[in-house]
Amino acid sequence: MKIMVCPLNGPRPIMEFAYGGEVRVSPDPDTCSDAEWSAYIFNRSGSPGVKYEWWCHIASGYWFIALRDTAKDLVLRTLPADAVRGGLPA
Amino acid sequence: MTRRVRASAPPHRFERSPPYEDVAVVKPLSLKVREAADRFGLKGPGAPAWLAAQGIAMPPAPNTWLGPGGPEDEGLLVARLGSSEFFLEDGLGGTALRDIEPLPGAHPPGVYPVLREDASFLLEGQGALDVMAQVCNVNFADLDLAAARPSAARPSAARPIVARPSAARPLIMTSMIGVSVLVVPHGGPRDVADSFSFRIWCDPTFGAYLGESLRQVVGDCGGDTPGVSV
Amino acid sequence: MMYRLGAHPEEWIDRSVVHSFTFEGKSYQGFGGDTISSALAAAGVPYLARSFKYHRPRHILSFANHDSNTLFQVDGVPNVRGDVTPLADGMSVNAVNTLGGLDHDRARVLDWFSRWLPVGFYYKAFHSKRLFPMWERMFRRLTGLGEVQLTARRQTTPKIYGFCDVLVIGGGPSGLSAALAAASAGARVTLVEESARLGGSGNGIQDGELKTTRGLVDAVHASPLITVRCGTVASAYYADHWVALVDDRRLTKMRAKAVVFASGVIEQPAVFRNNDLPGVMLASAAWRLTLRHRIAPGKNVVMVAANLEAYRLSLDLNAQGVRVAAIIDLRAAVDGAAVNGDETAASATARVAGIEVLRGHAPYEAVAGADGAVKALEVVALDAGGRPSSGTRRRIACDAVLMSVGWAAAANLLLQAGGKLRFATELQQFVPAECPAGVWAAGRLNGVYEFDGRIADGTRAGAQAAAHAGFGAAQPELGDAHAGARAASGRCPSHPFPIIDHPSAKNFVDFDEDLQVKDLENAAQEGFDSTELLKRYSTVGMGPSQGKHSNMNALRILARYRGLDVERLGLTTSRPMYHPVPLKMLAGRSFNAERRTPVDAEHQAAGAVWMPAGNWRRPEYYAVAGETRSQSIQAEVRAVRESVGLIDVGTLGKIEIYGPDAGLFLDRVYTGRFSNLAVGMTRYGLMLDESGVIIDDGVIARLAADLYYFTTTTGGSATVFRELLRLNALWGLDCVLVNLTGHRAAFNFAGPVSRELLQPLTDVPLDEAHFPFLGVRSGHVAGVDARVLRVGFVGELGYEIHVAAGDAAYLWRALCAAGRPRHLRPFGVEAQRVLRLEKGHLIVGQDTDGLTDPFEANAAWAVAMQKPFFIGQRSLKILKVRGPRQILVGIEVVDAGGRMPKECHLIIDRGAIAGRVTSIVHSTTLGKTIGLAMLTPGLAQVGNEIEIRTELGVMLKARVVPTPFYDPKGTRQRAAAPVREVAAV
Amino acid sequence: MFTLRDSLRPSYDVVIIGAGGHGLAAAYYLARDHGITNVAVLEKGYIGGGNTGRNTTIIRSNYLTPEGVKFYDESVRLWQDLGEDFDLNLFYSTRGHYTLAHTDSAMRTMRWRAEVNKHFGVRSEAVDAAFVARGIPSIDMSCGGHAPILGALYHEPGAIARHDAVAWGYGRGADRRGVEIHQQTEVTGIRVEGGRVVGVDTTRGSIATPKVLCAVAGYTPRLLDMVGLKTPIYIHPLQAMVSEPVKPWLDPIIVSGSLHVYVSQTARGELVMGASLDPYELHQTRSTLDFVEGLSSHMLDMFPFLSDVKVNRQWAGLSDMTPDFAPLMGVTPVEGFYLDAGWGTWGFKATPVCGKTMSYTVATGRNHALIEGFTMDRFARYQLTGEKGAASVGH
Repeated sequence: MKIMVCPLNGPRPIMEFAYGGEVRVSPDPDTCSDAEWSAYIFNRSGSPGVKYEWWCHIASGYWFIALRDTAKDLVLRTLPADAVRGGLPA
Repeated sequence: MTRRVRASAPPHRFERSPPYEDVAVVKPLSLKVREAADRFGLKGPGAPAWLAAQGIAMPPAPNTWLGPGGPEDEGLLVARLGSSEFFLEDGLGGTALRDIEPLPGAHPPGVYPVLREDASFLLEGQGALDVMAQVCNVNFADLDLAAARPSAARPSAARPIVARPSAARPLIMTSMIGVSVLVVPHGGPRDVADSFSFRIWCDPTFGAYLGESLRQVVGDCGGDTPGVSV
Repeated sequence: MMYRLGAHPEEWIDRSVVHSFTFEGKSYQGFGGDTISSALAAAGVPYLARSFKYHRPRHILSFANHDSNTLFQVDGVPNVRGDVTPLADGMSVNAVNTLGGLDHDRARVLDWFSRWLPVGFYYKAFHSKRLFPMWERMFRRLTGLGEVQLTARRQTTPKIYGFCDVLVIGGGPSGLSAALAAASAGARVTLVEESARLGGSGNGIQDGELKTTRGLVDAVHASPLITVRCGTVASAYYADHWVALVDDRRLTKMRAKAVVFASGVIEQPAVFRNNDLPGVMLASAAWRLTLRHRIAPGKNVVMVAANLEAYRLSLDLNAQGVRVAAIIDLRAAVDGAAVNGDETAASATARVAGIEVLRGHAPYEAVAGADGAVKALEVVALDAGGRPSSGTRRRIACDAVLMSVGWAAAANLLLQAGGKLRFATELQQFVPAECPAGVWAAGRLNGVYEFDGRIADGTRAGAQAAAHAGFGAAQPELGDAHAGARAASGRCPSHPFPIIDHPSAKNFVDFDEDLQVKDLENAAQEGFDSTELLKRYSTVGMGPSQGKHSNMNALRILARYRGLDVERLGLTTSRPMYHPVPLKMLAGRSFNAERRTPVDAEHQAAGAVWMPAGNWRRPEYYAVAGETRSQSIQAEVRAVRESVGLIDVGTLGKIEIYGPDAGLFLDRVYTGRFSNLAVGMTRYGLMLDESGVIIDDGVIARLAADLYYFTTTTGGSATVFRELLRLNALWGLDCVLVNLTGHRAAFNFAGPVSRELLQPLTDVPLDEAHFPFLGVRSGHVAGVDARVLRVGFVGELGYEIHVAAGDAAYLWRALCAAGRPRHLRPFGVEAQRVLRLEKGHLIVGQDTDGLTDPFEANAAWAVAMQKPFFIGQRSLKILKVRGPRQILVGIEVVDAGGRMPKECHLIIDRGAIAGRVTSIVHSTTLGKTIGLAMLTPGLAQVGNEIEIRTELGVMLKARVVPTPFYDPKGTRQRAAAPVREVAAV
Repeated sequence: MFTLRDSLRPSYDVVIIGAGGHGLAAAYYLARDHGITNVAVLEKGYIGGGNTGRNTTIIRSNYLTPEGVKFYDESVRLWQDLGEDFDLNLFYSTRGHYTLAHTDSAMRTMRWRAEVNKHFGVRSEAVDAAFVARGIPSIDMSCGGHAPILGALYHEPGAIARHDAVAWGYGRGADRRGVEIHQQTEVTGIRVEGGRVVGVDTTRGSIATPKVLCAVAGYTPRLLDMVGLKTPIYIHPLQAMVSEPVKPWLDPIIVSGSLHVYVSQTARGELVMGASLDPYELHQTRSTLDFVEGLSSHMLDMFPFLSDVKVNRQWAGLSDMTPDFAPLMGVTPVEGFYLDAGWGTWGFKATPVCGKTMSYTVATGRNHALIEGFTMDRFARYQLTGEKGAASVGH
């Protein structure tokens, strides 16, 4: 089983975590068009790549961000959730 | 304020653990249900300051705990679950927490009490590590429990509320046969597998399931499970 | 015919222990340490099984867990491998896949028909749509191997997690030295060996090698850092060095920091006509039989050779008193590379020992005797092109033919780990080209054949693995470490093409699937000419042995057909399992987490009939002697409507949210507004996802300026709480969430007399003025800290009482006692469904589906669109324009003539689907059948007549009616409470 | 069976990307029904090497939405004649299909599906526990005591077939009609000019073509990137495993949503077993241990007597997932670029009808009536086709 390094709990088997999907930045709901909004709601970047993702360590209820290569299934790094508060990390 | 009336024991509560013994002697494998006098959690930015105000030392880092040496030493345990999240438990007969638990609604600002009605078990003795290996994917033998090695000294009434902060030890929040648990391992030295013992907490509504499942495993390993339900 | 040799100090059997067993009904005996196959071989049984397709007689081939041709039914267990399964006293052993027993197998006629059964035959025949079912019944009688016993009981095995620094797979010379090297660096090592003892090929013939190997074995056993696990198969490699180890008891899920593969090589058969006859076996099988079980392959043996091992074994057998009539060496007489010093010496010695050595010859055809076993080998000289010459053939009488023509790397797990192989032409073997981080290969798997070289290679790999795991100094990367060792040998252990064509075929490549050379050539010729396509079309390598003795030769045949080299074509993907693993080992104890509320025992005592709700169990209703199910449910309903009832609603999600921003947080996650909720009041909340679909609902209570307490649906509790935690982490508002679902119990104490019964138990004033409808109060009930919510889910005066789990049982009993004089009934989920439906309350997930929005659910009243933001708000603006596709309405069945529609029966309008019934009950309170239905907007107006179609096609009339059905004004639950408090704005 | 071709022609009328069942079926019907034979099918691996050869070969039409039921019902009709069309035995075997219900909410969904199925003439029925016990006498109705079976959706036409043979049959049929199948040929780019497709770049050179059909389940997003289209499709692995051959004892196909199991027994006597999707996005067909552990445990819940039956092999495929569990098919905003994607876990059973409808759509440039509920613009219109209810682990 994959090992994921949780910023709070350290390295754990990936079965201890829940996947929360890719970190996606919403357009401004007040100014965006219906088309922009529905694209945000439904469309995904489905191709393999290095993506910021939401992961939750279930036992501690701790949410964090993992930078993962979805082609190789390599977790490149993990960081606390506040890293994505203002959008994606630089 | 009135304390809650403990009018009846819920299904997961059983007789208390036997008195403290020197664990240098390897004990037979056993699973027991633990009782506590008081048990509650704290969350919120004000929690650390509040602990200090109560004269309770704070574990230096998340996933560490402070408390007495032995697993059966029913003293005050202070566990740090996050940057500002804590779990406190006082053993049977303990008085450290009496009347200091803040009440929801009457809580100091930034200090948020958390009701903890956990089911709690003590797994100890020869082969405890093997039992854990059958239910939990964490390598406890690899943890540095040096500080957690029980002292042979009997707890005395004069003992300070908690052990010295320098004696902080690791705790583990993990998944055990499908249930989220909090585990406080005791033991070591690293090479003496038989000297391990574990305090385990879980959501009370999973208590019957976890207790029964552990009972089967411990039973198959030739252990004793006094009072753990069928 | 095989037979037992005299005792020998190295033997693995215990002649003092005798096991009696039966095979195909006849009685036999074997020794302790025997396997099923070795015991039968020692008893001189001419053949042990029938092959999968042609039902040809088969005997031992590999004696190394690849003998999937000799699978047995043992004491009811199917597909038992006789070559490795220890014999036990009293075993009842039978052959699998025969029609009428091994000797009289009626299906053996298939062997005669086989010429008309070319590869892909089944694809080409029997495909008449009309006739296939008949053919299929026939296939299904013939197909399969062993038989499962439908009466067998479930067995559980204790799975275990394991941890080590370095895992070494393979207990031969290179594995032993790898383990020692890693341990000497301080690493904790687990050494896994498939057979019963360490030593592998080092337990060999050459005294020097044997002595050295024994030294290594002793050192390994002596090392405190090395855990030895014999009789254990490394079945599969998974991500991050997680290896499934399977022994006869259990699965160990071993997590290593580094892995050394010293899994060696698998001997490959020569392919010639009738190479599957009993008595024709791999030389290594004969070696194992002789050395471990003291069984001679025959009295008069012919060796088919292409490497030095053949000569060594021949000499050794000779020394054991087994006559080796001849060595048939596929390699030409003049072949510098192939015949180096020691081989010339070896063949010279062989000749001295009276063994005839025929170089440049090949087996042309094995000849069967009356008992079906081999009685002679016809040999032929090879021409310059390595093909059988037209010259005269010679028949050499023999009762066993041993094949020592080459090897294939046991690289399955290395490949699963992501290792890459290249084909080393000088060895005619695939060898590791690159290994992923933390993985090393050593020994013959690595292409190193010289004994000393293997030990050096193991030491290197072990040290490197230990260094990777953090023990000892990192070794200098030796690059292609084994090249040196290989070069030193200057000999090739494997023949490039040990395959001899024969006009009448029966030269088998895959023994599991009965595939001959021509089958593979035909498949390639039909266009299935890549390794993967060839495998799928011909099924080569798809049998139980997974191609361990067939893939390499199939690849050579395909390469010859395509005129490409073997490497270009490459191997098929390697998948777990290495050897098949029983379901029970993988299943283990099969834990299934179950939740129980703190009053589970009270329910049981009260006669609860359980129903599953997620991983909870809940009382569906409480059985009472002398009542039918529906009578009990009706009585429970009546108690609530007329007096008082009590239900455990503890499975609801229960969450606290603290902090200055708590109200703002709730405003964002629910459609309603909660920042303006008065302390001491509650309000219904609807939760949407971003696309505007309803995902949850609940009641939100405000306990203090900075403290709310709210519920979620039973099914949603875990996922909703987790999502709220994520949103809190994302938004970073100044609030904290606490999940109390398991730590608090909750009961609904409801009915017209609930207030008068509860008041004496509590210090909370319950009168209308102090505690209005939808209010929440903290206080004590029966002396227990409690939160009391005055809610109306069931439509009567009622109080939801939330207490600590530890106090729940006590409180439950206290409430039951208080209600007894007024005939309180505990009520279950069924009664609650009736009660809530009479009130027209929807259940998320039953009355809504995965696409239902608030407009469709008729819940727009609970949406505060003018709030600055809430999840789903933006999508609702789009959905409002799109308009509802269906609308949830109340319905009332008219003149059903006693017939009752069911939930999910369809509403039909002019022959088209116009909706479905989502909830329906017969309300004794109202004396009518009522329900909720999703209807197309055109039909949703109150008063409309609709038709419901039952599963039998009967049309039932119903009418759209307003909800609630019961007490529309809500006076019973609400009394003097402010009338629109329920509205969210 | 297949003609080997050394080189690509400079141009084709239609280029189909993906020589799996779907792509080859589309090629077959383009040639057979529409007389379009100047077609190249490009495959980066080998014929049927993707999900066509990795699925668990279940064929059924017991879906939830009218769009789904009509579509898959037509597929089942086509399936039954394929063997004779191809002159090739697909081992198409009607065995009956049980979707077990362990909760009353599951039972409601089964009834919903049954009623919708029957409305469109599909033979499905919500049956009770006694019916299940009669139909699957060997099953443990309590499922190990923790998931008692309350009933099921019984779907009589449920069938299995030899998956590889389907690709071979369509491939051979297309090949005989002049379609060129190029294996080991990977598409590296799709050339779009002025909003319309003009050509395809491959590892074996460039091709000019006005029409491209994308039929590469599991790899769809990578192709869509080449033409700049955004869709909801995301990729999760789906795993499966197979046992050693044992004498046939299980006739029907069994699916349990609560236990995450589906199982059938092949003509070779192997038990083919699957479970639910892997929990996170991954573009890799690696195997996991937790998958075989969980599946084995639940298999024994249903069939405790299989304790000693051995798992021979496990593998995985990559699934195109969509928010409403319905596919994405038909014309796209890029003229000449046609999509056959978003199959989730149901692509195999749809193979013939996809070939039929997509060949029509490619030939005429208009969406076939059967796929109008599956067009990619439905999301922008918030007009989803809610097939989720048919999911459970329904395969």
